[in-house]
Amino acid sequence: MELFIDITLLTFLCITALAITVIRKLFCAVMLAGIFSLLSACLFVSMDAVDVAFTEAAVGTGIATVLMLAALNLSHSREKCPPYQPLLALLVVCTTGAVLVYGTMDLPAFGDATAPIHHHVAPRYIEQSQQEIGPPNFVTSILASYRGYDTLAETVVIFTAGLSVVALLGIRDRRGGQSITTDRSAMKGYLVLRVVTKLLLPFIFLFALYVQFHGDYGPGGGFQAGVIFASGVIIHSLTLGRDRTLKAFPQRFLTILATAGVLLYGGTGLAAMVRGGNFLDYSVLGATALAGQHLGIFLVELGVGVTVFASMTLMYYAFSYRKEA
Amino acid sequence: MIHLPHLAHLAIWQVLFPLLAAPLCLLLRSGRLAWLIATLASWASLAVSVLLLRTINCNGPLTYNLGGWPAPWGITYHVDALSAFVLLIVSAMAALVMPYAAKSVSREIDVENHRLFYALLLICQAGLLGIVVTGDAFNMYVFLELSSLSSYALIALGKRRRALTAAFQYLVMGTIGATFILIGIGLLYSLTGTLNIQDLAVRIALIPTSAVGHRTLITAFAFLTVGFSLKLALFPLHLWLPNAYTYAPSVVTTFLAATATKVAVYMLLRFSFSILGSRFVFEQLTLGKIMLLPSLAAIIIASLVAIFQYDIKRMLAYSSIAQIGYMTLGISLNSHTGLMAGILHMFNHALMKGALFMVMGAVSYRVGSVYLNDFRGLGRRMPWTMAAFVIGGLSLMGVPLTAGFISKWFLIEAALETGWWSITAVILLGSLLAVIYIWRVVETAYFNPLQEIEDDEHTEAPASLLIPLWILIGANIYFGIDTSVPVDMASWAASALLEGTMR
Amino acid sequence: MEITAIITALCLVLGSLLGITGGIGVYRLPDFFTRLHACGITDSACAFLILSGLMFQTGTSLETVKLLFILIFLLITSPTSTHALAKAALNSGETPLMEQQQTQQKREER
Amino acid sequence: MLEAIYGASCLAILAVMGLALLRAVLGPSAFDRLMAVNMFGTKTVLLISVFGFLTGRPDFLDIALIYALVNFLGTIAVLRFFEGRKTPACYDEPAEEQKE
Amino acid sequence: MDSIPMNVSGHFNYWVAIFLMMTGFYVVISRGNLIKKLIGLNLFSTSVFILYISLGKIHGATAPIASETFHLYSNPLPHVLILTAIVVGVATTAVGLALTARIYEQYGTIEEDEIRIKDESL
Repeated sequence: MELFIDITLLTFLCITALAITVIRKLFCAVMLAGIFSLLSACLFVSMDAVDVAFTEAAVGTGIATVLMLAALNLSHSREKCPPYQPLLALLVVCTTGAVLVYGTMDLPAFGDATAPIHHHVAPRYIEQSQQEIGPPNFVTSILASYRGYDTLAETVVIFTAGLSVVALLGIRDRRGGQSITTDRSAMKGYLVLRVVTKLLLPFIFLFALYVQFHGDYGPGGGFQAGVIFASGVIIHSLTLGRDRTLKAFPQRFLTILATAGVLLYGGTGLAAMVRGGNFLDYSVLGATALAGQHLGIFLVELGVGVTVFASMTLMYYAFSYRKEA
Repeated sequence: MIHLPHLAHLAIWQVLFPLLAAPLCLLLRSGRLAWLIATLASWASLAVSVLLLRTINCNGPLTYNLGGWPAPWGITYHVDALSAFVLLIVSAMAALVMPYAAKSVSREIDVENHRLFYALLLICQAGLLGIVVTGDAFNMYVFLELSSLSSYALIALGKRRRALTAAFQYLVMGTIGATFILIGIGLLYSLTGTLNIQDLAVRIALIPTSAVGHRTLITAFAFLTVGFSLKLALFPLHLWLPNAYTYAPSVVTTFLAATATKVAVYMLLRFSFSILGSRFVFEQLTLGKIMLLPSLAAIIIASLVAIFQYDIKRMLAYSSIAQIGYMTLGISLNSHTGLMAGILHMFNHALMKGALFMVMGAVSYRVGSVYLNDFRGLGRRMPWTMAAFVIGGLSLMGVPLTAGFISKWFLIEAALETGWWSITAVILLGSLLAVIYIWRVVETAYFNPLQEIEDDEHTEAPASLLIPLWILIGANIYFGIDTSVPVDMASWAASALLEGTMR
Repeated sequence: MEITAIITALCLVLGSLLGITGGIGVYRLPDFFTRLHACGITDSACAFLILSGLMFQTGTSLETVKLLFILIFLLITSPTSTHALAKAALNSGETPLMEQQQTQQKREER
Repeated sequence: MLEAIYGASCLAILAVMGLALLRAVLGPSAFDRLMAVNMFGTKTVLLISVFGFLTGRPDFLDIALIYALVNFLGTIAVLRFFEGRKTPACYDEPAEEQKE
Repeated sequence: MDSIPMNVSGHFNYWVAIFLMMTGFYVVISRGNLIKKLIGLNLFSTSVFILYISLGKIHGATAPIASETFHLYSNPLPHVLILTAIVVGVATTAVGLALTARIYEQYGTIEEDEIRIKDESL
């Protein structure tokens, strides 16, 4: 049964990918890309990667699509016919693909439990992480502790993206004397949508908090929570007008928040050094190693969540304010 | 001297200084303060890298377990001779570029972006340092992306609109390269179940290989090589480089030209020697022969193209591609001398290209642009700047008593060892072509009549631009005369690499 | 077999059938508004049946609450988006097939 | 018994997803695609929920919840960014289509 | 369904992932539209993620979250790596889109060949 679902999803993915190559309307290509990432997220679930699916759905389908639409809104929405037949490209792609297929010949079969990948490093994570670190979600343990440094870099990556987008597009608060009610960006004609949004927003934020603090036990964690929080803010801005949102979450505040998140993560690592451990060694933070790990992971996830939320929202602001700037 | 808790943490401080200074830059209200923080952080980072080099000289390679988790399970930092050497190059360049940036950035970047600019520059530096210092393959990928992402934005901050398209082109090609690297790492991981570089080396050696070699291993290596070649702008994959270097702000060009490609070369060396082992790479996969042709083509074609450029920054960018050809040529000769020459050239090229691009920054600070015509009469107006250009140019050509000579010398020696006269001829031809393109600028600057009236605007560049520039020029001369330090380092790093272990 | 299992099975089967009906409708019907009606009506009903069917299997636990939240969320957002979609389509000049036919008829009568 | 029902539901939902995907690929108008995407999203939520029960781990319903949220966000975003634009952005232009 | 022999299903996942990757790669290098290129990059990297996750899957295993009823878990390490990679991917996309928006403002087009013509006409 699982195999069948797997194959069906892969087929759908192929159809979507081919449609994306053929279709000329960028608007539709973006929507199909959204479907593609939704489908791949389903595939991740069927291949047991629930955390990845969570992130892919929130990021690939949610944020990336919104950003693409916003960018499309700032430019053309139709692709020109390529002036030449891209035969060379086809050749390059076929060669690369052939090399890769050749490379998979010696790979262990899909789902093979005896593959080397499952036998060297991974078993320790599964067998000992609960004694060494605590959370039942192994992914959280690895992400925040065993490979916590990668996650610090990841946080800085998203922070950098936020900075870059702001540096490139700039955010100008044009509110000035204008009152909020004249904001044209609000979806005035959609009363139902506006009411529903107001109704749902508290629950979205609540859900974000749940994901943030429940990440130890189920799928989720700081990154996903940050994205959900940002989605909430984006929904708010889309329906109720961006000036109102900007008033609730000013740019300066978000910048400080993004910075604070990175510094919180780095600071947790430094605190471990002050207490005599290595960088990011949370064990020394608490009375016992487990308590220390717990505290460390909590702080670190909080830092990730805050930075991701602030950076994503800043990026969205930058795109949303560009048009009339 | 900065107070460090104890020497054991040196490796992590190397990256932490710039990485954590970057968010601090944003918190400050003024660009000046951000610059101060950035400069201090880069100097601290330089101090750390010097200390690291000394520590490794005395005690051998250094390992640092991040998060306290031992090697295959956690991420470790591993610093050996080669990485310490590259770390020194990167952090020294950053430490020189930061003071230089103060004036140049105020002229070239909008005021409201100053803080962001310094933050991005610091992140770029942290990314490059992180690549070099880490002992974990995936961590290397993450830091690679960190440095690339910030460099895309930095390039796009250039004044002209073509900076945007250049940055976009770099973004697309860089991301393709990074994805190839990701595929390569994934395949290696699937074969061994580990991501730690030393552990990878051990476990790959255990894989039973048939007569044709292990297919997955070969594919992984092919993808890694293509990915790194994209990042280091090896000849047919160099298309992103000229535009990116031409249209980026001067400071960014200086920093990236002196460091980014070197770090890509470092990654190539690390993967092919430390993980796969020189015997496998050269004897089974014949990397030497594969790399030889693009390297030679890069030296000749890129130098030829450079001769016909009127934008001098673009000319130097093409010259960079040619110089990268020298580095990969050294690697592809597959001998101790060749490898050493390649590593040495990384260092020397950073010195000379850093200096030359700093000259471009100084000229564009005073004149506004760096077309060949703008150089007319500059020999008299900006004597110090142009003198620096001449010396840097001599070093680029490989004239004796400059740093460039030393690496070319070893390169020729390595070529002679293999007995291929044609390679020697190509190296000499490359130098000859360098003479031509440098001479065009020198001729315009010194022998063409002055432009119209001499106004006050066009005088010597300010001291804050000249001092870092002349430090680099001094280094070019010093390391051309007293060669012992870099040559010893390079030789040590090369023998460590050839032994296939991370000593 | 337990009664809850039977209820679950019934709900799921019904829901799936409704879903397929909607899918066929979306694929086969002639114009946007007819397709939208196929999608809009079945979407909510199908989601309601399937999710409440699943709820019978979880007893009283966190999962029930989550399912309930998903259900409420879908029941609110799905009609909202359908409504907004129809409105946007109408605003931007898409005319329902029936209206087109009516105008055509009038033109013919004239 | 229930396993089979879960499996059958999964299949049915997959079939609907396939039909919606076809509609999204075929168009013809942007609103058709948008509707199809929206429907696709809802069905994904259901698929994930049922799949959780099929594999015996229903504790991953959070994912279904976020799919629902993201779906809503996507629809609003599309509407918002294209409400101002009249036909050109959203519709097939037959004349141009033929040119290609 | 598990009766399908292993050698058929053994590499199927990898190959489809490779096909998807190559579709994305093809879009990147053959299309001149900047946004289309970014969509292609997204496809490319998402398909690489699928390959990674396929490598980590074990038949009959469950998601790597400890539970009393299950004892065989899929490999969590690729999941962690891909989480990081997803973030990197979205960051790159965002920067690329910002560049695209700026390019459109400056050039009035996002087609590569038209941009080239406008640059040369200067």
